[in-house]
Amino acid sequence: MIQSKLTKKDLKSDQEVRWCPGCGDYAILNAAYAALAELGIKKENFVWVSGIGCSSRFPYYVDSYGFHTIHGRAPAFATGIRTANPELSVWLATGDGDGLSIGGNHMIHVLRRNVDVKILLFNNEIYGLTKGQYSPTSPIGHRSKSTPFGSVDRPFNPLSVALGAGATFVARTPDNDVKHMNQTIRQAAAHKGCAFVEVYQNCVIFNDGAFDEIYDKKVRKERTINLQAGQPMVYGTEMDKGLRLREFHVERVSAEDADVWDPHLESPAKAFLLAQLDQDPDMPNAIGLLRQVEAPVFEHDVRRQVDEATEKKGRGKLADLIYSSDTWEVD
Amino acid sequence: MIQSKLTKKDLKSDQEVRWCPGCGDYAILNAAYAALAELGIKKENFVWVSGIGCSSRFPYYVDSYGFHTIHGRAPAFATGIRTANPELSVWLATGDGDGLSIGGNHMIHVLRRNVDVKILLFNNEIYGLTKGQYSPTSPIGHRSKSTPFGSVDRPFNPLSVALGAGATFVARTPDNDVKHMNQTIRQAAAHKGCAFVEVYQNCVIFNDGAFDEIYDKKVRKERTINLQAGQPMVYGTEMDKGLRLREFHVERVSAEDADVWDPHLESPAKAFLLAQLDQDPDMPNAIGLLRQVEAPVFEHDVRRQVDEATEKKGRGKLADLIYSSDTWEVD
Amino acid sequence: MTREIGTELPLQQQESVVIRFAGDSGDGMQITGNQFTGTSAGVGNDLATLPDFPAEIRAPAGTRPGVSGFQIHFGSSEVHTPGDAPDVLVAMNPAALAVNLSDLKPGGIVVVNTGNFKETDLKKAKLERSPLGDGSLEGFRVISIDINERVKKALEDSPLSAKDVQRCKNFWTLGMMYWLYSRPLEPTMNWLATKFAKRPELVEANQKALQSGFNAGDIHEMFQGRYEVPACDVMPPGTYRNIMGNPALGLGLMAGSELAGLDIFLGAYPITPASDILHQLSGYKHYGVVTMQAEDEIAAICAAIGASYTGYLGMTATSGPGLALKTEAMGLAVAVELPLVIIDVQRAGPSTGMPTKVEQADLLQCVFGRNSEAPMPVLAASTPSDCFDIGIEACRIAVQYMTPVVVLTDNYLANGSEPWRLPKLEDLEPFEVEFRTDPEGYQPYSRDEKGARPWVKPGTPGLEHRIGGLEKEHLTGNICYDADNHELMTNLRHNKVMAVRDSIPTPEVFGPESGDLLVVGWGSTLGAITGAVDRLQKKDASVGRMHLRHLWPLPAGLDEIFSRYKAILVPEYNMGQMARILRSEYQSHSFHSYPKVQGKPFTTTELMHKITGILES
Amino acid sequence: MTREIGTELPLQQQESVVIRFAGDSGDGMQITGNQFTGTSAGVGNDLATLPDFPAEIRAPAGTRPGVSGFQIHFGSSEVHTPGDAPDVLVAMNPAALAVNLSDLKPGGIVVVNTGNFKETDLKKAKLERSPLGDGSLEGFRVISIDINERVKKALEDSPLSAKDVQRCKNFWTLGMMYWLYSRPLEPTMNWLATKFAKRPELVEANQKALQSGFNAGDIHEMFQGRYEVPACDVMPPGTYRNIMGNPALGLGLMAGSELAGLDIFLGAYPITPASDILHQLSGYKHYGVVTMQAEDEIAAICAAIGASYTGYLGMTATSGPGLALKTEAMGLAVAVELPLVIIDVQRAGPSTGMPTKVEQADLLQCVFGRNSEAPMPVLAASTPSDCFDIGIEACRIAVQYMTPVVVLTDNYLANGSEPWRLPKLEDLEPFEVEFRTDPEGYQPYSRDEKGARPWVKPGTPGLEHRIGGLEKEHLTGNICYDADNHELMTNLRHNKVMAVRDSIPTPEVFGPESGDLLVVGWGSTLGAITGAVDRLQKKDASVGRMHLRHLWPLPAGLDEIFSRYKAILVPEYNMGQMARILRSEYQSHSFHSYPKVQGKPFTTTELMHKITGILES
Ligand SMILES: Cc1ncc(C[n+]2csc(CCOP(=O)(O)OP(=O)(O)O)c2C)c(N)n1
Ligand SMILES: Cc1ncc(C[n+]2csc(CCOP(=O)(O)OP(=O)(O)O)c2C)c(N)n1
Ligand code: SF4
Ligand code: SF4
Ligand SMILES: [Mg+2]
Ligand SMILES: [Mg+2]
Repeated sequence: MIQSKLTKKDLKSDQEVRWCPGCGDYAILNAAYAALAELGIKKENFVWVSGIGCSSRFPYYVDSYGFHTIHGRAPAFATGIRTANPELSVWLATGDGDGLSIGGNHMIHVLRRNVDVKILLFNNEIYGLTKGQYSPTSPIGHRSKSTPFGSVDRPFNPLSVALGAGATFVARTPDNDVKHMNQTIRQAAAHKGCAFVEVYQNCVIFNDGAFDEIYDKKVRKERTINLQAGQPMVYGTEMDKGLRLREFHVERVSAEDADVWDPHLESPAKAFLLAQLDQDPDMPNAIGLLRQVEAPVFEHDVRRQVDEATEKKGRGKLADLIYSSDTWEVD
Repeated sequence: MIQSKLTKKDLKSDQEVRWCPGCGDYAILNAAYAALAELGIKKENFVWVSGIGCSSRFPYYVDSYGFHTIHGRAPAFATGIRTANPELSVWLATGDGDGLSIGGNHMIHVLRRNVDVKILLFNNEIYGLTKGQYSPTSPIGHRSKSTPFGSVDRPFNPLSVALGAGATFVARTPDNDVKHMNQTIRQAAAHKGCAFVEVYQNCVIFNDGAFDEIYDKKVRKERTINLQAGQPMVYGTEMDKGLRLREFHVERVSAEDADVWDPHLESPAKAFLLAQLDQDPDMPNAIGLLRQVEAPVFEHDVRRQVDEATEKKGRGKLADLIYSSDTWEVD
Repeated sequence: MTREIGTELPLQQQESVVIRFAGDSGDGMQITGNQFTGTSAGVGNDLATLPDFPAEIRAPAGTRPGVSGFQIHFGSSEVHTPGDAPDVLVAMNPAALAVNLSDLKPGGIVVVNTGNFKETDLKKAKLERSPLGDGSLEGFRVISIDINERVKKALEDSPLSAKDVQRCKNFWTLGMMYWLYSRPLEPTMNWLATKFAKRPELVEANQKALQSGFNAGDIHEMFQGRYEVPACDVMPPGTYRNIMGNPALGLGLMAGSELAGLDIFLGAYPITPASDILHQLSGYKHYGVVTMQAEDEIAAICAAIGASYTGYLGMTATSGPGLALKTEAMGLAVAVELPLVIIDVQRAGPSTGMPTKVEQADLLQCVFGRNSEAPMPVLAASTPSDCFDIGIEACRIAVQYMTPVVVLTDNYLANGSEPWRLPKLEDLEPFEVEFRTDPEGYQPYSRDEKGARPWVKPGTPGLEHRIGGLEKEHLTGNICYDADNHELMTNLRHNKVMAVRDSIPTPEVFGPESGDLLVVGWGSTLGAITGAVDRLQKKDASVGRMHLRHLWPLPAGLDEIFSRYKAILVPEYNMGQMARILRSEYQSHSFHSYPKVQGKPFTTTELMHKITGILES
Repeated sequence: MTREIGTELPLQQQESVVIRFAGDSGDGMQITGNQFTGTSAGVGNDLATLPDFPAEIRAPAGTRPGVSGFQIHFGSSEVHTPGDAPDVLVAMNPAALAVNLSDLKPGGIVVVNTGNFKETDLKKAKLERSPLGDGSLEGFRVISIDINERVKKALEDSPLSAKDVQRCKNFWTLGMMYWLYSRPLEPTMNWLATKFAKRPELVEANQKALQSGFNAGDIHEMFQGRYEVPACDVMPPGTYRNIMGNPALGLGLMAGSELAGLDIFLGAYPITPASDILHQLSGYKHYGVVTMQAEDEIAAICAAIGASYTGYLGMTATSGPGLALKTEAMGLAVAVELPLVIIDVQRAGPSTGMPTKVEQADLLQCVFGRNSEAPMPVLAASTPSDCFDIGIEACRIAVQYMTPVVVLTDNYLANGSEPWRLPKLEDLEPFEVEFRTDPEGYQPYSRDEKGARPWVKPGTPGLEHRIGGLEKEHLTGNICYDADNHELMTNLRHNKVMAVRDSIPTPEVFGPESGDLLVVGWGSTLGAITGAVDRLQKKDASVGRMHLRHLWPLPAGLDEIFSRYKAILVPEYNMGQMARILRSEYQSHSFHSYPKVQGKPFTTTELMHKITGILES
């Protein structure tokens, strides 16, 4: 039901935005306003769901329906909402702590079920709201309030976790590239099924510059590669470098020799490999669309069963249930 | 501290085993007795931890220390136990419901942290103890008590989940091959770090024959391939078939052309691809050792920090803490 | 087909009888019990039943853990419980005898299948000697029959294999019991014909076995007489069916949702003894019911709250350990003020405890077990069929007050059964929900006269708003840290829940209007309390009884009622949780707590004993 | 360095003063407050402090949500609370003034930095007009100073940038307040020298600002006189330090583990206001402390139980919503009977609520909020420094009784500070744990005279055994579904927890031995109650007070004490949770509940008012 498009302003709620000045969340919010406005969805049909964290304040700032729930559980709420009413466009704002620490299980299950919910995971590699503890995406050795000697646990790669769980849409986007965010959000919206978007997000207060090595203006062209469907995998300040996959190895080659990227492959193994380039300082980090495939969507099939049963048997009557099995009369 | 080996009998506890007659769990228990006995570990140094489920009754039957905890949380208990005392050989028995449904988050986190715990996940694609509901590993369309019209959610591939979480040891073994189980359990024991072993386990009561298509005596040689480090990837009744990896595709070839399997690759992408062969009815299912790499072990580094701090500053004195900062006298 | 022969044997009338069928899990005792139940209901008895499942899925055949039991209490006057001690024990093997004998009434009848008392059978049951020969059965009337042999003979001509023939044992036994208690064979004959319609050889064999068992009694081989338990004449007229608590609750929720004009979304995670509610509702798809087996209890309740948010009637069903996991989300449901029905089928604890045993010890958890002040109504069903009414009541309160509501039942209610007089659907009062759609003057946290805030479906234009777990400003619902507002909101939430009191009746007192003792119960103790108090009242004891179905808030008028009795006795399956609540609410009365924490229900006898003790002191 | 000039101004003695420093989050008000505190402690005042952090991490500069405050109450007699209404408000900008002015005592002093009252500043604070000119400040003594300008002038010669110069404002203000209250500059001068040792230009600038502020007062520019609050002579002799509740608790746990002879394993998941305990203990690695930031609260407690199982002293620290998640595992800890310390730093709810505001509403959750009967001791600290003692007490009970123990504190204790008289370590009584190693006659569920079962470290040869959440047989610990055993075990667990009562003192009553009213408090209400009751006692009111630190089981002797008063008042930051417990335990007394649910503490005044009301009625 396409209708006259919204403007960004239509989507701004009357609540004062309360993130720290300079926080990457502002840029994400702005990109979202712009992208959502263009979708042709009525604003009353958006539902933004979140857990707890700085990132999870997001719903308050969008003038649609919103539910700021409890820490880590947003995917479960979103599943209930979307399954109960598949007319709604359900979006989820979460953090690396909310979505991958306490909420890791709901996250992998919403991905497994392929519930049509669009997930933006604001990865700032830190707990912002609780003032600076390390998170499951913080690199080994990260000194934080709770790890004064440096963290010792290996971090998750959020995209790997998502792919391992069977995600049908996986993308990554940096909070300092509004255009890229906008495009990624719109791709997520267009996907039929659960979309997982990791946003590299800068927390100016507790983890400032966490991604500077990758995405600072000075280095971004060399340190990121933007994967786009059907496009050669090229990068570099002059767009002269490329990647090629050979025998399960990613090779750096010249742009001409770069492979063309296909996010629609049946096997997620290639995306899995590319998601993990961030381990290698000599490689560009993959951003953009890593995976997008079609698969059964949970709530569609749930509703199909309801519809089929109703069609076959007719809408059930309470009396039939109650007066069903062996009854007898007393008079 | 190798010492005179135990016998299977030493490891049998005095508790009556209470699984259903014919349950695959018996075979796993027997394989475990045999494998554990050979490890040269004193029986008092084993700790078996479990959650809730048929499979989670396991600890009662091993005459060592054991902790039958609560549903889904065994990895967290095991992490505490092993981190507090890295001298102990900590084993975890869990089910597809316990370990991947309610316990999914703890599972991915224990794998991420690479805590040296050996995990046997009894995958029977069903909830046994609660009498037959579908599980997150049940195939789509599975009719169970809670899905009378067939399940609609896509199942997890347990090995993919583990690899996505960063597992350093991943293997699969069938409950109807004692020798293979025994070998796999011993490989897990030898690994330095967290070992994840999926055991195909038959629940005779609620999901009998779930794996017959793969591992029944009649078909197993054609439908499974046993991955072994440094060995060619061959299978078939005559061991005449093989697998070869080309450009992210797995190809069926003759035994001579088969690739040699290397579970020690830095990237988990290849293991990821092979773990998912079970999706393809024309391919053999991978059993055996899919991944084994070295990585920092959580509890070692935790203890290293404690030791280093103690070495550097000397064992802390309570008085120093209490009388530390600005004090003044009142007299 | 059922020849009325043997009528020359003395026929003794009995007011009520308790029979326990016990055998190996494989012996079909549940079917036997259910058939006896159906037939007895058909002849007009009042009755109550209780199965006793083994804790293991399939314990090895013949062992004690493998024993499966089914007890039925049927009578010509009102029957309140499945019965204390059985009058008759049917023991299909040594393990069944060993496990159940101690419960049998002194002088009771024990029917033993001697065909299963071979050396190996005794060994499986961990018996050194056969109880048939060692005096264990002294003081009972023992009927020893080699049922194995009888069935074999009876089905000599059957095409069935020897093993399959033996599987007809239970119908042979049932036939014999039918003879003994003068029940007709038709209902079971018909049931067999339908059940095995596709396998006529099974119909024939089982029908033959049934008839042969009946005849075996008939031709005086074993019994000195037979009994008759006439139809119960105090059962109110109506259409009845036999029902267990779990399915009755499921139907109550269905009825409640229909009365509210809503569809159900049930988010659940399997757990004994609540799983059957999920199983049941997942079969009701053509009623618009959506069920979801979530990844855990937390996701289950969160999904249900999400569904309520969209305008569904969200529900979740669990047992104690699962409820413990839901408490954080329950607090959120209180904060966002959405309807939600939370079912807790209690079981014995703490922790995993004894999942198949009865307890009522989640009461305080449900009333108070949340962080901060998070009040919500708590209801409890008192009989299997009352589960239906409580299900409706929970839906009503949830939608009328925009609040989560807890329903407590237990193991004993869940699996116990009794005749249920079916309601006339047109008598059920609807409480249809109206969703707010008018943007004019809309405030997310305005309240109606009940204290409920408006319910708005996302997708409604012009009413966009945000909710969440942070404290909200009165009316606007905006995040608000103001001190006075917080106190106001805390009071508004509290008052709203307390106002439920205005919509519930003061419970009836049965017995003297005032007197020495009032027995106050809640939940599944109703049957036992009724039985005990009724009997004592017949002996003119000054004791009344009252049963609570609304546990929080407690109904109005209790204080006044309590003041009419010298003392109040509160029997419950916990360490005195309701007694604690009553003491804290009604300080000026004298409450005696009567805790029982054995994983099994009160017997009428022990309750009578306790009451008499108090009355005498 | 600090010239004692200006002494010719009238010097007025005051018994106690409450100052609130308020400014933008970037203005350094916490440092200012802490310096004033340290200096006041050094001159021998008794004191109590409370910071008031903004709810947001970094709200935009100059806005109301960005205001950060710090209140100090210091005196020459005993100080019980951070004070009700401030005598002096220091407001660094319009937002700080707007947010805090209503709290100021009538006739109080307000110091305003007029340098920040430009049009844009007012706008950020959402003020239409300047409160300096619109009569808002009527009734107060207003000291208007352009501190921005003053600092600029004072540091004309500084090499610092203009922006950095402005960052010295708080020290200039502090200097002025030092002058006004006759405090020495040395402590802060020294602190600055150490703090910025590596940046001498900062040392110099800030010291200069401090001195200049002091001089500004000195040269009578603004004040008619200055004040002196002499040293407090009722403080018991000893070594003191100023401490907040969270660190005191951390130290208490350290001391407790040392007294038990064990190492600590803390499993925690960050949550306001409990996270600091994790931060603190994670710095104590050379004390053998292992800390683990788990993936969630459930994993945190489970890992801690696992560690306890190996012989560590397992602990976990959280706040209400996190505690809600731990309840299932707490039940397991009860069932397996292992020591565990569970800390709940309470905050306002329900649900996420108001994370930075105080409440005591998790009491019932902690005492009763678990499935089935799962009793465990619950303690509460009553002052910041009492957190230390409660930490030790929790360790003692946990290991002596082999039980999980809950420690309740709250936001107000956690961040409030007071002088702590340091214990002599040799006075602390050890309670060293002995692990069982002897296989001879070992039974996992045998019990000692306290009811505790033996603690065995895995790895001990010959004592291999299994534990778990299913009901266990008495002594052997084997799984057991027996009815009588379940009742026995339920009672044993209950009695063990109740037996803790034998090891705790009856709380002291302060005031008349009997009388009209006893005020019973628990937790952080101590200061306010003490202040109010003391004052009324001085007026000869018949009111006593008693404070509970052991909430479950309650100490012995309460019934007798309660019977000596006509009425009992229970003030608490919830809807009457302790009052409910007391009513349910001690039925024959008259308890008045005095709830306050505003996310902020009682004032002495409102408590006095309430008490007087009851005394008069
Ligand atoms: C049950 C529960 N546990 C803990 C918390 C405290 N808490 C709030 S947000 C948060 C983590 C925030 O980190 P992240 O999800 O990365 O979000 P960010 O603030 O960095 O955007 C925590 C631990 C809580 N609110 N509820
Ligand atoms: C908190 C909680 N929720 C639910 C249960 C009920 N429960 C026990 S085991 C189980 C699942 C068992 O399935 P799985 O882990 O696959 O083990 P299996 O029995 O198949 O070996 C469930 C749902 C429980 N004991 N505790
Ligand atoms: S703390 Fe970090 S993530 Fe949170 S609002 Fe501030 S800058 Fe953003
Ligand atoms: S139910 Fe299934 S998994 Fe459980 S013991 Fe029986 S056969 Fe094994
Ligand atoms: Mg974060
Ligand atoms: Mg299973």
